[in-house]
Amino acid sequence: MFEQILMALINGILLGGVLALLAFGLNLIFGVVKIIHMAYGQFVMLGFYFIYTFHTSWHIPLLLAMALGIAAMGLIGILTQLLVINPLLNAPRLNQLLALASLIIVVENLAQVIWGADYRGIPLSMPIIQFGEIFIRSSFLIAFIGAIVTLWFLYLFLNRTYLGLGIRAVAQDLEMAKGMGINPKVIYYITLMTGGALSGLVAAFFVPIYTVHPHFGASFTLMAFVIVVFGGMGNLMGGFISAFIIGIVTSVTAVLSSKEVADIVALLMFIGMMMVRPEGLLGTES
Amino acid sequence: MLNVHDINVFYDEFQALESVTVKIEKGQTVIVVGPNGAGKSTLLRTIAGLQKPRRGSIEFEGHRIDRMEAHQIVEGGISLVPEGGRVFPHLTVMDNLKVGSYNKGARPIAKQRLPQIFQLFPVLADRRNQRAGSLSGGERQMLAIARSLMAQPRLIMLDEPSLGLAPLVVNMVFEFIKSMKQEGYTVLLVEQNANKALKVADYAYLIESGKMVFEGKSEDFDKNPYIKTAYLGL
Amino acid sequence: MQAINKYGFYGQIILLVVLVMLPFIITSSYLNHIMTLILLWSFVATAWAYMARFGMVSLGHGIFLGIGAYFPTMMFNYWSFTPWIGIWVGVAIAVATAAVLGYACFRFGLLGDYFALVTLAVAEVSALTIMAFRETTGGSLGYTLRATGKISDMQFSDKRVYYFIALILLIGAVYIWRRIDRSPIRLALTAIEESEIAAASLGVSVIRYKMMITLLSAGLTALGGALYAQYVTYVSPDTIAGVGVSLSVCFKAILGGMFTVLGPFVGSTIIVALEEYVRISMGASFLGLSQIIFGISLLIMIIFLPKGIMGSMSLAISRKLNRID
Amino acid sequence: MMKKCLVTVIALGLCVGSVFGTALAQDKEFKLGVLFSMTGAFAPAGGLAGYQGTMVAVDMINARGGIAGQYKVVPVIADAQSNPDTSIREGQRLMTVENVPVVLGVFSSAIAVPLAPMAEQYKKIFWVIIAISDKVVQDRHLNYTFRVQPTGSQWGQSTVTMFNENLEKFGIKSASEVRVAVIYEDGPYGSSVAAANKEKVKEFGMNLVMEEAYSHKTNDLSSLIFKLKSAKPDVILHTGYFPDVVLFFRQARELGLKTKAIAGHGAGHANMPKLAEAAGGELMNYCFNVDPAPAQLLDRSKLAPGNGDVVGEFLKRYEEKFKDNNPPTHATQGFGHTWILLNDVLPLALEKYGDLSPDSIRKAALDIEIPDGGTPCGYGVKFAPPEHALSGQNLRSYPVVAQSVGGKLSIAWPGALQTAQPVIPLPADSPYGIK
Repeated sequence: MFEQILMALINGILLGGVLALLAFGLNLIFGVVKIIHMAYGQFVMLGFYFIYTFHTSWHIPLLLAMALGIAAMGLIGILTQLLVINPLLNAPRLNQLLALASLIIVVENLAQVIWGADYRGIPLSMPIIQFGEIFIRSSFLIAFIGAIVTLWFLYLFLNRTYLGLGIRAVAQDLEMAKGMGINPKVIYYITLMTGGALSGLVAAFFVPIYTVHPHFGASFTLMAFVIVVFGGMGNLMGGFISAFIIGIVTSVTAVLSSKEVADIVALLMFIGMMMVRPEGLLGTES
Repeated sequence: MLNVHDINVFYDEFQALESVTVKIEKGQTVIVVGPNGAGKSTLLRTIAGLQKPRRGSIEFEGHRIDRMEAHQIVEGGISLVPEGGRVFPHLTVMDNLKVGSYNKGARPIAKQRLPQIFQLFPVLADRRNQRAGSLSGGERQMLAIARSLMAQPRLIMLDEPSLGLAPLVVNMVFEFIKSMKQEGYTVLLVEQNANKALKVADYAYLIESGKMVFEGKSEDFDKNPYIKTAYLGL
Repeated sequence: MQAINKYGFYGQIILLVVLVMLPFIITSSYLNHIMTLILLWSFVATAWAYMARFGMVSLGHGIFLGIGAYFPTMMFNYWSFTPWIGIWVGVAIAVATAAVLGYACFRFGLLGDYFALVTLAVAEVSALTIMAFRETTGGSLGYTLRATGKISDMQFSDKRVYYFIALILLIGAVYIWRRIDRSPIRLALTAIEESEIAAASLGVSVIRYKMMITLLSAGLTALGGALYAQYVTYVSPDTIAGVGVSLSVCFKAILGGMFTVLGPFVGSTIIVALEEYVRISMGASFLGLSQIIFGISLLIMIIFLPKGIMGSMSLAISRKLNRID
Repeated sequence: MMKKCLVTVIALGLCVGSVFGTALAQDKEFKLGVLFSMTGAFAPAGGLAGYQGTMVAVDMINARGGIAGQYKVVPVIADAQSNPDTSIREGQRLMTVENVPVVLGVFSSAIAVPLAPMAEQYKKIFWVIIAISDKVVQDRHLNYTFRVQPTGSQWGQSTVTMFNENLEKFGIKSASEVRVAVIYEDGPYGSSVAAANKEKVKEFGMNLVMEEAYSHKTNDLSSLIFKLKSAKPDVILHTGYFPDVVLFFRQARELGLKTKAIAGHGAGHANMPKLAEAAGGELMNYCFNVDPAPAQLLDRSKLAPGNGDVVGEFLKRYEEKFKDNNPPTHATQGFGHTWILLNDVLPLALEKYGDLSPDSIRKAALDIEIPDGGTPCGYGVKFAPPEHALSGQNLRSYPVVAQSVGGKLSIAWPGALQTAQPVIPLPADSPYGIK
């Protein structure tokens, strides 16, 4: 039993890395554009398909295919801003949310039209890392390292560039940011592009873990939300920490009971946090 | 330099400004006084492009700006110091100043500008790595002014800079406004504190319920009996 | 304004007559089925809008639908407990759940986005709970009601009975809406929506009024879910609990216009009819295309009719009338 | 208000119009309702493949001049969208508005279960050709529902029986020494198979060390694998759809799961080539799977004369139409089970009862007897009569246990059809083999 829990603990930390990656893009979009991007999981699915197509059909080396996939998702992010979010910038929040929810229907079925209903995967044999009886999943370990590196790059981007500064300013006070000469539309495009590219990055890390199909994304969005809001909307560090909390809690609970109960526990933690501290773990009251 | 001509501004169905006209010459300090809710802030917001007029025109240095976006107007050389020293509370003092220099014209010289600003506001230099939210009201007002100076404006607009500040700090602020005039800035100042504001102004407007009811040199204001009793408390 | 009311009154009478006659004119059981679904979802969407129009946007009504649908169904299958009573047990449990959830949310002052997000999480919890108790609930692929065909088990040989039950419920929901409009609850809730603190300082019991409307909305939603289950005789976490169905209820109410009493009905009619129409007309000629068109239609409607169909229409009509006056 | 009424009427009108517009039929046509999940979660799991197989059968019958050379088959296609709610609407539409005598198809048991009573109500034939859960027919005494393929319990029983017959390969003598774990997706399909697994395990006195269900939509199975690791089973009996199966294989490898045999039960495990393509071939190596044999694996010489050619033509047409030379078993089921209806049952109804009404078809279906090897699926046909506990079930169908070794499938059970001895335990070159 002890060994099981220990393994679950390690697993949870690694899972936290994957979840943290998932949450970054969402967090950015949430914090800056103030839009709940319901179709984020579907974007990850699209990114996965892009990488699959570049690698399998066009025979581009995998790492290059991943880079291209990330770029393509950045483009999709820009298109989303142009076609869906721009016309809704001044609409009620609920309408924005539902518009992105209807985007789910469009994207999932578009994927089916383009790639068909089949499951697609890139067979990758990841090395097995073993310490005695403890196995560490290399696919998750890579994602874990990826999450930390991505966080570092995002931190640099947001804190060392004018564009990053603009993003943070718009996130805090849209009107004042405009008054400072920041064009919010440009910031929104950049944010959606970055968010899209991050979804492509998640897809790249998912390649050794999953197979993709048109309904692949649905199961990821809600957990990503829970992490973002739990950690404090728009607070990247908060999201990062909460990803690990949620990862460990779900992983250990799943071993003790079942996956569903683990998810329920995570959601109840989230609900509890909202009641007691709606601004989230590291969020600041506005 | 700035020519606001006959503008009407609405918030939904509510009319905030009616047929307002304001002129500012280069190098002047112009004030707009009036009671709370008269439309003073709306006037500044409209010039800054945060609000669109339904009628009328705004020209700055010969160019129509009333259809421009706010960020283009900043690039054009107009900078707004918002009411209550509205700074970005979660950014550091340093980052707040950097945001000020966000527009393309200001970015290249931001590095040289910073020491000058710190010289003007030594307190900001001390607190440069502190979150702006942790500053006192006066310091925030300083930061807001400093931030708009970073934008390399030719016209600087201040919205109630003395609001809610201790008397001593208020004096400092007005001293500073005076010095800006000497540095060659054109200033548009909106104030409830008409007494002090008139002392630094070249020309003044009185706005009531969205309409300009009186305009003239500062001396004219001092002489007007209605203004004397209603606004100057004499 | 009077002109609108007059038109509205006659329009509603005509609408009611049409709705009562419809199942006798159209005998296709498929179309009757669609019409019954429209009425059931209209009822649920109307109940949802009770809360939403006062700023309490719940994305978690799936939990009430699920409770209403699963409890009577399971009680009937396991204990042969008649749904005639079982439904009310389901409604009671849903109301109790709403009381706990609502009190927690309102006590802690959850508003706007936070309220929406918490309720969204609640919807997911409801679907996960059904899956976690898969031994009794049938898990993720659903659960079928035992067929007996007895009226005492709420199973009718003529399925149109459910059409009329749904119609009566919808009329009831519209009537309650009107009653709320004429009662002090409306004023209180409007004041609360404007400013919770101001309302509280005027002596309005914020939590009490919010709770009243929440319990009402949850109870009626559960009733709708219960009838849906009895009618379709099949329940699954995807069709009657969880995030998807919660959002689809919002869709219907918002597209129709959640601030007008007939908005949810119009929205449900259009969404269900559109869904059937695109699916049947496209058929299998181009797989997935019908869904894409359905999704894009929703997107376009949300973008161009932000106040919903009824909302935008009444706005247009009142503008026109004002011009004539 | 008037406008609103108008909108409603138009919306409904469009709906009605489109329905009746397509409903105009001509003489000497046979309308066949085809209902599959061609989009949504079940589409990739086999819904789409089943549909494609069915369409090949329809094309082939029409190329031969139609049913009994007289009636052209006109398929009326509906998409169940992997959603029981939608499929109930579509089933109702096909049976009442389109008024087809036969609705054929359905991949998921979750859809077949609620549709069967509906067919009973409208007195239309419901020809189930992929869904395998026992619950579709068991104890329901349905008159109008027929199912050609074996039941889920047959799936579940066959693997356990095979392992019981090969105990010596585990190096043990008594069944009670075998440690068995049963894991399954929690729908009617998975639970049907798992129930039969457990029943047989108990019957043979094997040691059931673990059982657990999960949602087929899950995105993480690591906790299940941790539990498996501590249960240390010799045999893992797995029933799942596709993504969860791939996830299981990949995660089990990375988490160092070791066992002696892994057996899948159709659906996700059915499509070995695709599994190998998506997850890597070595993961699937030596795995067992239960299913009716896919067409390309059938020993055509054992089929009744002429049937071999039908199978050959199916494979050729399938490749031409869908660019796939290795159709999954669901395509074979879709084809074969449709073929039995169009080529055997309907002509008999016409010949013996004079028309193609649902009642004539029903009588013909109950009359029909095809011996083993008489259909393109390999097995024969004899439907259980209404008084039977499994009324409407084809009592002559059976699945086989196949093993994939180095990408080649061979039949390991039943003994009569065996093409190779099963390889047990997993050799050291399997990622799950004990070294």
